[in-house]
Amino acid sequence: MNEKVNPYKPYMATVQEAWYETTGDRCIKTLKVLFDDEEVRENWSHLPGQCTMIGVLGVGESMISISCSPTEGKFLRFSVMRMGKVTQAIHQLEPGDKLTVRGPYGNNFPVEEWKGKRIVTIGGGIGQAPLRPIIEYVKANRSDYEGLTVIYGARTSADLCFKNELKDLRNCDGVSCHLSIDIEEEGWPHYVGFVPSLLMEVNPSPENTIAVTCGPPIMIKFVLQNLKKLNFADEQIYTTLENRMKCGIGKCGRCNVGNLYVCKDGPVFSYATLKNVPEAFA
Amino acid sequence: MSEKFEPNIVAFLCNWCSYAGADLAGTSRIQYPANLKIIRVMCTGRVNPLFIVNAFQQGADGVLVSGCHPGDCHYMEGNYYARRRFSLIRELLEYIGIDPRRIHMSWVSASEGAKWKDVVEKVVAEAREAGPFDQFRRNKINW
Amino acid sequence: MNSKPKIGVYVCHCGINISKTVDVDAVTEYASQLPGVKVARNYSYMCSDPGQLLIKEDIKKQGLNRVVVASCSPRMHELTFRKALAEAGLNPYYLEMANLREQCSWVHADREEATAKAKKIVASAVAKVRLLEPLEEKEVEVEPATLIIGGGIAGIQAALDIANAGYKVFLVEKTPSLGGKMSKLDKTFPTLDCSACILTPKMVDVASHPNIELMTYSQVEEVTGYVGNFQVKVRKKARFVDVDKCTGCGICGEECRLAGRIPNEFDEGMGKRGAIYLPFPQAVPAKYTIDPERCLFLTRGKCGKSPKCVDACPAGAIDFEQKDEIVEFKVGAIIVATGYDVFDATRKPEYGYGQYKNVLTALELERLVSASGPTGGQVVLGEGESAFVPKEIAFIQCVGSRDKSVGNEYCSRVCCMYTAKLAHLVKEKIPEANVRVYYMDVRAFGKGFEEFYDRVRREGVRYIRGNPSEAFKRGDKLVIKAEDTLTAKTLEDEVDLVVLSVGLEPRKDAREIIDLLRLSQSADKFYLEAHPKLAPVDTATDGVYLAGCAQGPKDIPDTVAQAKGAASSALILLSSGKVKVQAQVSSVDEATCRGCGYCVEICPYGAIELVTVNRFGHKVTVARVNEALCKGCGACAAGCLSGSIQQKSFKDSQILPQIAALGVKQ
Amino acid sequence: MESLKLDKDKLKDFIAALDSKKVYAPQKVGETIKFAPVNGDLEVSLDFANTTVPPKEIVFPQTETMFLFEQGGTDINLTKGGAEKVLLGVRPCDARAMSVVDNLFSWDIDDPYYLDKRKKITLVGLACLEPPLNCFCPSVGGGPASTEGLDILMTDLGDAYLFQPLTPKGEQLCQLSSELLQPAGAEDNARAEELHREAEKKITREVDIKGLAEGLPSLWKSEIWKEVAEPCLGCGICTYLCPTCHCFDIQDEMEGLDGRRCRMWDSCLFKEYTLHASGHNPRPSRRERQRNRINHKFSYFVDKFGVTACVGCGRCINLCPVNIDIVDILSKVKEAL
Amino acid sequence: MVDLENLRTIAKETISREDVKYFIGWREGTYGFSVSPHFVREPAEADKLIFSPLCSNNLATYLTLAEKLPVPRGQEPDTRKVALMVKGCDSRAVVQLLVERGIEREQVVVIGCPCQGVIDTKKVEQLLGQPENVVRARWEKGKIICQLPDGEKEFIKEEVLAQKCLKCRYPNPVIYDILFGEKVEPWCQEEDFQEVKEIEGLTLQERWDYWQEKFSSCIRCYSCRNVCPLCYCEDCILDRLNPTWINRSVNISENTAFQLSRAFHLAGRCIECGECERVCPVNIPLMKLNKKLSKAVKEMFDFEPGLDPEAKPLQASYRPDDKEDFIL
Ligand SMILES: Cc1cc2nc3c(=O)[nH]c(=O)nc-3n(C[C@H](O)[C@H](O)[C@H](O)COP(=O)(O)OP(=O)(O)OC[C@H]3O[C@@H](n4cnc5c(N)ncnc54)[C@H](O)[C@@H]3O)c2cc1C
Ligand SMILES: Cc1cc2nc3c(=O)[nH]c(=O)nc-3n(C[C@H](O)[C@H](O)[C@H](O)COP(=O)(O)OP(=O)(O)OC[C@H]3O[C@@H](n4cnc5c(N)ncnc54)[C@H](O)[C@@H]3O)c2cc1C
Ligand code: SF4
Ligand code: SF4
Ligand code: SF4
Ligand code: SF4
Ligand code: SF4
Ligand code: SF4
Repeated sequence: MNEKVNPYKPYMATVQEAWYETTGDRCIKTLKVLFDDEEVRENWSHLPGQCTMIGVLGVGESMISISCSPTEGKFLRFSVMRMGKVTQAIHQLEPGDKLTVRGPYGNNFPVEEWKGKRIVTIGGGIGQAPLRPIIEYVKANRSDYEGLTVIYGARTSADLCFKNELKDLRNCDGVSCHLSIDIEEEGWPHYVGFVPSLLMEVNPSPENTIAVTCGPPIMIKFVLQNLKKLNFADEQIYTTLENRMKCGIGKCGRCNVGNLYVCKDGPVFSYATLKNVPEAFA
Repeated sequence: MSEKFEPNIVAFLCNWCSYAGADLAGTSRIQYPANLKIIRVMCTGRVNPLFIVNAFQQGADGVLVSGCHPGDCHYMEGNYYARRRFSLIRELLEYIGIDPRRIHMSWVSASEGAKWKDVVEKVVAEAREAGPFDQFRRNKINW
Repeated sequence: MNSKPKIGVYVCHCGINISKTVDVDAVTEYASQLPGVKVARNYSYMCSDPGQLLIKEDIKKQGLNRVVVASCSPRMHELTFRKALAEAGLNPYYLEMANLREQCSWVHADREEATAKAKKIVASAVAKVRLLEPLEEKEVEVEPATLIIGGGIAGIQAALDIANAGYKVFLVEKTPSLGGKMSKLDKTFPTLDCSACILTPKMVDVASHPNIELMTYSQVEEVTGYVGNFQVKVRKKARFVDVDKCTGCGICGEECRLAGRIPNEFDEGMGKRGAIYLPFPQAVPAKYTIDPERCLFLTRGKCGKSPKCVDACPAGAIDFEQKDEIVEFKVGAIIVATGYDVFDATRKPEYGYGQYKNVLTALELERLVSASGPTGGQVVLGEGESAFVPKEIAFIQCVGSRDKSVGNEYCSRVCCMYTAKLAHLVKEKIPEANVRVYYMDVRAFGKGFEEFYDRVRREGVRYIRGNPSEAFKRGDKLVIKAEDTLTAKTLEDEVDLVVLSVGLEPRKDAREIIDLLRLSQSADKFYLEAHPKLAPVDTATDGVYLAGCAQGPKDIPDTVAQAKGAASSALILLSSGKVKVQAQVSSVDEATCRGCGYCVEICPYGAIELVTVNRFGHKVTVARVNEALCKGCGACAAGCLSGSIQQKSFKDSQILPQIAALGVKQ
Repeated sequence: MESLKLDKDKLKDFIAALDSKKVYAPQKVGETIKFAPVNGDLEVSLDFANTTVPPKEIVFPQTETMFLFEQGGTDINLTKGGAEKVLLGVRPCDARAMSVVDNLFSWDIDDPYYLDKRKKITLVGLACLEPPLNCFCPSVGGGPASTEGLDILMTDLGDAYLFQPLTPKGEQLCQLSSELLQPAGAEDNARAEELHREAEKKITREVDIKGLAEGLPSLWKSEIWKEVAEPCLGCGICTYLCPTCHCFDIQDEMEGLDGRRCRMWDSCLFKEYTLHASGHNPRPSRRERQRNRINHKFSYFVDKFGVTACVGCGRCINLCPVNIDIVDILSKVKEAL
Repeated sequence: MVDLENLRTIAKETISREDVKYFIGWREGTYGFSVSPHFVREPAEADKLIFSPLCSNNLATYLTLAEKLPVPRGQEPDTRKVALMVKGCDSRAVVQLLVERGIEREQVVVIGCPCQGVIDTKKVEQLLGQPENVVRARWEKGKIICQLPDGEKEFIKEEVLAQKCLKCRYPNPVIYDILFGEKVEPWCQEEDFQEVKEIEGLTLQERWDYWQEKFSSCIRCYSCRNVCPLCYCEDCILDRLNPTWINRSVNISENTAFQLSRAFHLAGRCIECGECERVCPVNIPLMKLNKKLSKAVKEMFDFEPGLDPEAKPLQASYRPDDKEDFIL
């Protein structure tokens, strides 16, 4: 067997930096990692929206979105919510520790196609992770896009990811950022309520705009409804799906929604595609 | 095999009687074979019979569960439950062909350091007679 | 929170106790290779201050978050090291001990084998410690009261001490009077002071102490709850005498139709009493009691025309309607001072006790020599015509002690001395008597004991080393057959009186207390202390302490000393006001629990109940643990088929890796 | 290459002549019939109806180690490829199933584990002259003498087997034992064809699957799924033992410090299959799972690869403990369309 | 004779009750001897119900099998009763479920069906081959009559009855709300555990070899567990990965551990309906394991599960004088 072509064989990588974005039971930790092998590092390329299987030998692998844009440098960033066995092990990693990475998998947000347009990202909770690369990409190629609107919410202010970066966003030209939390908190200057309502509040115009949303299934459902109310066309709406997956390369079976494999045909889907798949919003 | 076979025995001891008894054997400097390794639980009642199955799968050649004499359980009844569970798993294991000389239970009180030695010697001797038990081991990871 | 395990492994030399047989360097080296181990060290005495400091420093400087101490038994030092962890700011339950001393170096001589085993023990501890979770030690309030069971000298002393410290005491005595065995003794060795003279004032103090609630002729029926919060139920048996009215005048006793017809327990059956009686003149409380098994009125429903006692009592205290009374109260601590039984000499039939009148037990002789005894202190045998004063008197020691054949391997500790005492007293009363003592060894270890023994010998008491094989009757005389092991001569010794120095035994009703308080017994069947040296008054049940002969044979000074020890242990608990409850309790994963209730059935403490919860809109039944009641035995965890209930620090997920570590062949 | 003939009593010699390769044939192992290596002294018989465990397990083992590693290590040691194998007596449906599954394991990214074994395997088929009761291969594009996926098709002519080499691999195999194989006559071929036709006629179960691929999604909300799923135990026999089912799980297993990553069969009828770590399950009940099973086989797979992921072997019907009958389901679906 | 009309009437009446969700019985299968569980929600569906010697399935499984899907906010779960038909052995499962609180008594309407034994289709197929068309069968005068395409065939019970039925001591339901049909005279008084004794008679090595061969075929589909009415854990330890009791990989060691664990979990609980053995696709004689434990439980603790809804579960009780001759 030719070792090079075995798609199940991961690359070894090392954690460079690691920090907690949020606290609590289902806390989120961000890892900045670098491949051990120079060659892999050089040959690696990904686009916003793509994912990798990251893992810890002896524990297993999890599909995790790459939460950085290729424009940021030769490293990878992952923001991982602690859910179960594997993510728990990932959370235990500290700078210098090894993890395995294979990928990149899946399609990407067509950020190149979107050039010339305004982008609205609508995120909830850990769902901001796959959206972050878009933001970074647009920031890096600011002149190519008409503008960027970031809408992001979480249960409490402590559950918001990338807080400092979001603050900095306000200083960028043509970029607006709207934050929300679900429950009232002392000293919170921004919106209180659910993300779909914040979206209505922000009321982005569909004109020459692409809306991208990612978050818990229930949030996505209402965001989509509201986008339709705001007259976004199906083709203007993008989202990502997360289904359980094992192989990441369209073999193991479990991630399908209807006849689509999330790992290959997704995770990025336009609403135009998804609305015909009954299982997608089951 | 040229080397003498040394059985590997996993023992589950309750904190109050048998573990204390084994400690007493220690303080009394009573010598016994080193084949047996102890896992301390608070009460034999804690010993899930599937621990025994698991121990064999992990590579034990023999298993011992030891606790307080009936009526002396620190928690009153734990050893009674343990005894009932043990008797069932023992029957089952023997039925599928696992040598009963590998599966033991004993009552050793905190004051029976000497008895502890006897128990260990017996358990080790019987497991030695029964020979190595590799047939049930978890699949080796072969390089 | 869920940080990467950084384990420190500390291998102790224990002087040379461990390092002599276990290659501690090799074990340390091995441990350092185990997954998750950041630091592995060895040190001469881990439990010493510098040893503990080593751990604390590493926790602080190296960021350790788990600790394995490979030293002695966790039963010895687990608390020590938990404390060290806590002092360094780490949760104390992140500790696992590997027992390399009691269960390895001390029991194996072969260095190679012991080292190999030590490695496995350490590997198993490391496998477990990695998965341990921080536990919270909760505290509960302590009820500022103590229950003392048994009103012998031990119970009396403990009660007085605690009461004097200002805490409430409930003293429960089974018989109608306080006093226990000591009240039966005449004089006490080695000082020969009068037993009653020193005991009676104490008994009176107890009865009148405002902090002591004395319940004689009573029995503890039920104890539930846990340290600091015991719920006690006591049955006060009906005396059929209203104690508030009874003045103790004794007229009823004299008038009773059965007066002088019932053997008196207090006089070991040698004296007689009536069905209504006071056990002995100095009894406390000085209240009469009707023996329900003998009283004609109570057994047959009729006592002449009308019960004589009723007619006689000037205070009108007799009350045949009286019923047992149940009283309930809460206490924080319990002291068990239930004393002992003397050995039943009929179990050594070769000495003819029970068969020949002239064979007595020492306790019977105590009553005979006592001025308050059945003979008013005269040592006379037989009654009326045949009464005579014995001249040839032999004591046989170690009857029922140090004797495998009756199952008592222990020494009763008091017999040598009370024999000497009684020999002396007999000599005092019958100066012409020839007194000899058959003995195996004379153990005169206490303060003033050897001197006393010397004195008695000087007084002419002959000591013959040899254990008589039998005593039989020949004519009027008793013949003792023995071998003098010093001269290797067999001899037959004709005597008038044989006194058996019976040993001390656990009480026949010891089981009652075991079941009540979940105590254990040691090999000699006396109640087991938590540790023979370091916790001699504590028991395995938190908040329950031992005093006096209930724990093992001892003389009065030792009894009193221990009673004071038990009292102080109880006082420590009471005065601290709070007690930590078990942290290693069970808890239920409500998401997987199927509500079968197996655990509820299993839990010996009734700590689990089934509750209804909402699971995605459905009402489902699941188990829930009351942590204050859970004692952390884990019986529930092994019985739960779906593994939904787990005992903290002994979870399946923590034990299975231990098994794996032990299974792997090296 | 022309057809050949092998005297039945020479079967053993024929197998012996293939020495270098491992020959697998249906055998009774315990109480089960499955493909197992032909061991020298074992009496070979091809008289079994189809095996309980399909030969897919030879190319797609139930548990397969993918690579080995050491805890804390950085070396990943891929498992070595397997040996060449010959499967003797494969039924045409099972052979077709392999070519169906080939699609999956080679689309977009090749699956090296499967393909390595697949390439090293020669399939010697045996036409089903007495098709068992629940076969419906013709309905799904096969037949009792279908040659798809086979390297050689054997037909039992009574005293001899007719060998029809179908691929270069098959021809090569025949050459290995050329002295045992006689050229077949025209009448032998004709007889075989006759037998094949007769066999096909013996198949009684059928279902018309035309239009299913497009139609099935429209029945998304149909009550059929509830009806199917209600008695279903969710046991997964129907998928584990289906020759075309190919889902797998990946797990790491440790023994001391040694670890392996392996994959093992999985089934879309298990609740854990799609269960998210959050507890959310996109297919929360057996209804959705059965719906996925049928849709996957008869619609999604067709969309993606142009073939139905069912070859009509009837195993799922035979083995389902509660008589969930795929032909019956399809007929109901058809009716509802 | 089984009065199907009566059965269907009972079913219709039951299903018409407001407090009944559905009625579970049996219907004819799609081929040969097959039979399928039948869920009746509408009175019309009741006409498909049958009760015959082919009705092997223990329907009590369905009491706990239905998924409890999240109830949308504002809605109430359907907590109406489930009516189900039970044979003697099945009824013991209901009792045991009551003991283990798998169900509440008021959640079920038990239609007790005295049973004269069901057919082991493997046995009858061996005698007859597998017929294409649906076969009907009935009890008649202590015999079993199969209605085959080419006429009727009569069997004496011993030829075709399932093993579990040959030794059945409880052909009459031990619990029911409605009794369908007449009680039958039990034909077996005492379980002699013959098959178990045969294995016990082998040497250790022979036993080991015997079971290893059987266990090696196991494909770990867990059908035996899924079909078991008493395996209703929300999250079975055999599936669980944290902690892992049984590795997912299928090999002889894991298979053996799996088999032992499953059998042990059913000690003192297995009511011997034989479903696990019936469904096993690779024909592992699982009942010989279960029976061994039944025997042990009977001999050591004089206990039989599934007879008394008030009984204490065997594994959650003890007697101070439990046998302990094995203690060192
Ligand atoms: C395309 C994609 C992108 C994702 N991106 C992120 C991300 O950026 N950050 C993040 O925190 N999470 C992300 N997830 C979810 C993440 O994969 C799961 O939370 C994680 O696998 C849980 O695994 P576990 O082992 O900790 O839980 P366990 O329950 O112990 O895992 C069991 C198995 O189920 C799989 N699994 C469980 N839940 C999910 C799920 N929701 N989705 C997919 N697989 C699952 C795991 O791979 C694992 O093998 C993404 C998932 C997908 C499909
Ligand atoms: C013959 C003889 C001579 C001795 N001479 C001496 C001597 O000279 N000097 C000396 O130091 N020692 C002597 N001893 C030893 C001495 O008797 C003991 O040391 C002492 O009595 C121990 O006291 P105690 O309180 O522990 O037990 P006990 O005196 O036995 O008191 C126990 C009390 O608890 C009560 N009780 C028991 N069970 C219960 C229950 N369940 N509920 C309520 N109450 C209960 C009993 O009724 C009794 O009143 C002698 C012993 C004997 C046998
Ligand atoms: S035994 Fe286990 S499943 Fe049963 S009620 Fe207790 S915790 Fe729940
Ligand atoms: S651990 Fe023991 S005391 Fe605690 S709940 Fe379980 S059975 Fe009861
Ligand atoms: S075999 Fe039958 S019961 Fe089992 S999962 Fe398949 S359809 Fe359901
Ligand atoms: S779905 Fe059923 S009939 Fe079709 S190939 Fe699979 S097992 Fe055979
Ligand atoms: S049904 Fe048979 S094959 Fe399936 S897991 Fe059970 S024993 Fe194994
Ligand atoms: S095998 Fe055990 S854990 Fe699994 S479902 Fe059955 S009883 Fe529950």
